[in-house]
Amino acid sequence: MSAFRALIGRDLKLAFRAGGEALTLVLFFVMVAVIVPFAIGPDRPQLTRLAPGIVWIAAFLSMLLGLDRLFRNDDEDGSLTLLRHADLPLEAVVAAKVIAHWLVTALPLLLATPVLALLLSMSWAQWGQTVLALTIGTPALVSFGALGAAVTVGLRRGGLIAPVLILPLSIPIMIFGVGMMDPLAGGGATLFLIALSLVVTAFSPFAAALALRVAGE
Amino acid sequence: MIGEGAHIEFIAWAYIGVTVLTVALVAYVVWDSFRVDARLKALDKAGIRRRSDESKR
Amino acid sequence: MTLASGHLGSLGMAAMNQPTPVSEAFQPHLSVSGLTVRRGERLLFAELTFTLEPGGVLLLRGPNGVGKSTLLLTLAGIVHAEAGTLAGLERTELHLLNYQSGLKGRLTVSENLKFWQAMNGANGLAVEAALDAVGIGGLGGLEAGYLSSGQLRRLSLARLLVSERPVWLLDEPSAALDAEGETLLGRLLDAHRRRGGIAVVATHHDLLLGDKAGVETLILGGAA
Amino acid sequence: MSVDTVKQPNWFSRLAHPGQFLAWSRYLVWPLAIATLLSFAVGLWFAFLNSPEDYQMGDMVRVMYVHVPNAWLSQLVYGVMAVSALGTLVWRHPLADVANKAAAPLGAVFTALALYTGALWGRPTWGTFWEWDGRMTSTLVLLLIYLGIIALWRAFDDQLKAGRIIAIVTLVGALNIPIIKFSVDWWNTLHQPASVFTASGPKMPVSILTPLLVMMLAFTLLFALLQVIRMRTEILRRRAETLSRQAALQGASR
Repeated sequence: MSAFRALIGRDLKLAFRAGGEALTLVLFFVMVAVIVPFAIGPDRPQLTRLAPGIVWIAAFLSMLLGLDRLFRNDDEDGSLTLLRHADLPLEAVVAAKVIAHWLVTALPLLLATPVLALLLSMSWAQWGQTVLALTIGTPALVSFGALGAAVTVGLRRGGLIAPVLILPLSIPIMIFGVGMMDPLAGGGATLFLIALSLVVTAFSPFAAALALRVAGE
Repeated sequence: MIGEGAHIEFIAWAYIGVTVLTVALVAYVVWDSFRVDARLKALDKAGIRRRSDESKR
Repeated sequence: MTLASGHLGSLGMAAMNQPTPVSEAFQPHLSVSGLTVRRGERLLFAELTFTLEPGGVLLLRGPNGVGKSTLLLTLAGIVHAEAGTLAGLERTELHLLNYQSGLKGRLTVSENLKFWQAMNGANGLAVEAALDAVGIGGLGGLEAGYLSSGQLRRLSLARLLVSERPVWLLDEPSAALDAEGETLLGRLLDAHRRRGGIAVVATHHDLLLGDKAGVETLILGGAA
Repeated sequence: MSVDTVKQPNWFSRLAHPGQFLAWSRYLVWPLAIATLLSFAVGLWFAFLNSPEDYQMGDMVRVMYVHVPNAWLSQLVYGVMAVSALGTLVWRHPLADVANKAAAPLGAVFTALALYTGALWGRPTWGTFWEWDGRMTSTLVLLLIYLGIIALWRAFDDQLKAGRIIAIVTLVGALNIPIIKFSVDWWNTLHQPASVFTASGPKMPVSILTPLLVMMLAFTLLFALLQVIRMRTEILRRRAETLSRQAALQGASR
């Protein structure tokens, strides 16, 4: 267990020292929301209506942007090979890295949502639900991301292909995440999203570890 | 029998599109196959062949 | 070079002469039989067989591109062997040291070492003691990015000391080391063998080992 | 080079060995081609000349004869890819990743055709080319998955490694497709009252069912034919690449 914590700790330390990558992601997240009103007009009721979808799209894009750093650095400096001999199985290594990645890339987005709520004239209730939906859904997004990053870790152009692979798979997360805001079907969507997120988060370290093993060969 | 229905153009376009794309797919597959054959033949002519080649030409 | 140059044929090897009496720290028996590894369609080696007793060292020699690193990666369980059995090579029983250091430039020297100690098990030297042992004792607080490549290599060696494991797989361990570093490497290997440890070392340099008993050499691609 | 020394334990792995596959599949190509052509001829004759209009869909039923087979193939091909992915991962079978690579573009084309004919069917029926209907939408997502897999195949240099990694992606996709289908259906019912696409079922009259089944057979045979040719091509391509690499290596050491 201490090895698990040490790995998370190292990744967090590296993220903080690497010169604010997390901040850049937050900035991108906010910028997407800033740009939307220019595209669809500043009509406040319309913005309110579209806000949950906009926030989800912004979160989606930010997650994709940060994906490449998940395994690539560790692959390039050989850490990934050496981690194969750690006391932890590779699946646990992947799980630890996914948790660290969530803390670095998804948690800051959650903290930045009030800004988006303000810009898109969301109500407090709507904001609360968005935060809840993102909290449930982002672990699944990061897990799919880990899979995409693991599959493309050996590719120079991997940063481009991983999003293309992940996006179709992530559609259900988007559907249920935004569906949670629906006054009629919100309850069902919440349950589906929780179930989906649990399954994906539990399953993806195994698939990603398998992909990393193959990529290491 | 096919009649002079109101939607004849949609039916026509459906079959034309399917035919064009299918024929293009078949053509691509066959062309690819010939290309690889030619490449193997060229290698063979250059004296490069598998030692345990079961298909003797 | 012919295509079959990587082909080794059958090669039986056992440590014939007993190495120096060993303490009972660990008693690994590494045994490899019928190992066949292919890279793509290219056969690197076929039916490779050898065993190593506690305290034994196997030196891998041969020209570049012959598969020394691949053999080490196969022993490390990273490259898949097409055939053959590997015994005594548990994932958590071995250390791999190759040209990739697994060290992070933005972490300090001792942070790096502490991390690998946490990952591989803290059953060896303490971090400070290990840094002293490889001769970079004063540098613990420095970011690893500022180390020279020789110092980085010493830090990598320290990784092997903080977590004790019976099998060392070393790929060109003396690369970037100065003369004093090579002596140090020999001393570390000797100490490792005295505790009963085993090492497989791919190298072009002669290792400065105190005791040559139990040292075997395997020449790959010798047919060329 | 002592290539084929590994013992072949049973008839299946003997038949499925790439060299053996090349030998016996050669005799499959022409019979399959002829059977494909014949069934297309029969199917088209039925479709245009020997089938009535549907009492609901009118002449538009004739679009179904090309739409349904492609929709069926879009899923069958993914099934073939998923099975070969298992073959790659579980048995490390050398033919399995060849099968996956050969099938991916075929599946993408059939899926695109299913969408195209679906859109042409939808224009007179729904009044629009594209409806975010559950079936259309999940077929579109399937097309995206196919395209992603093709992109991944093209990105790798080492085709053996690619085969195993893409097998993982294929299987994850296979597990996800039902979830995507379910979520899209759910989303669809959320946004519109009821699905329009409930016609065509087992209650179809024989006069429509016959051409439909013949056309499905014809397209399936076409897929089988193209799959065999592509697998042969892929094996030969890998052989050619190995040979030229070996030649380069020999040239370097001379």
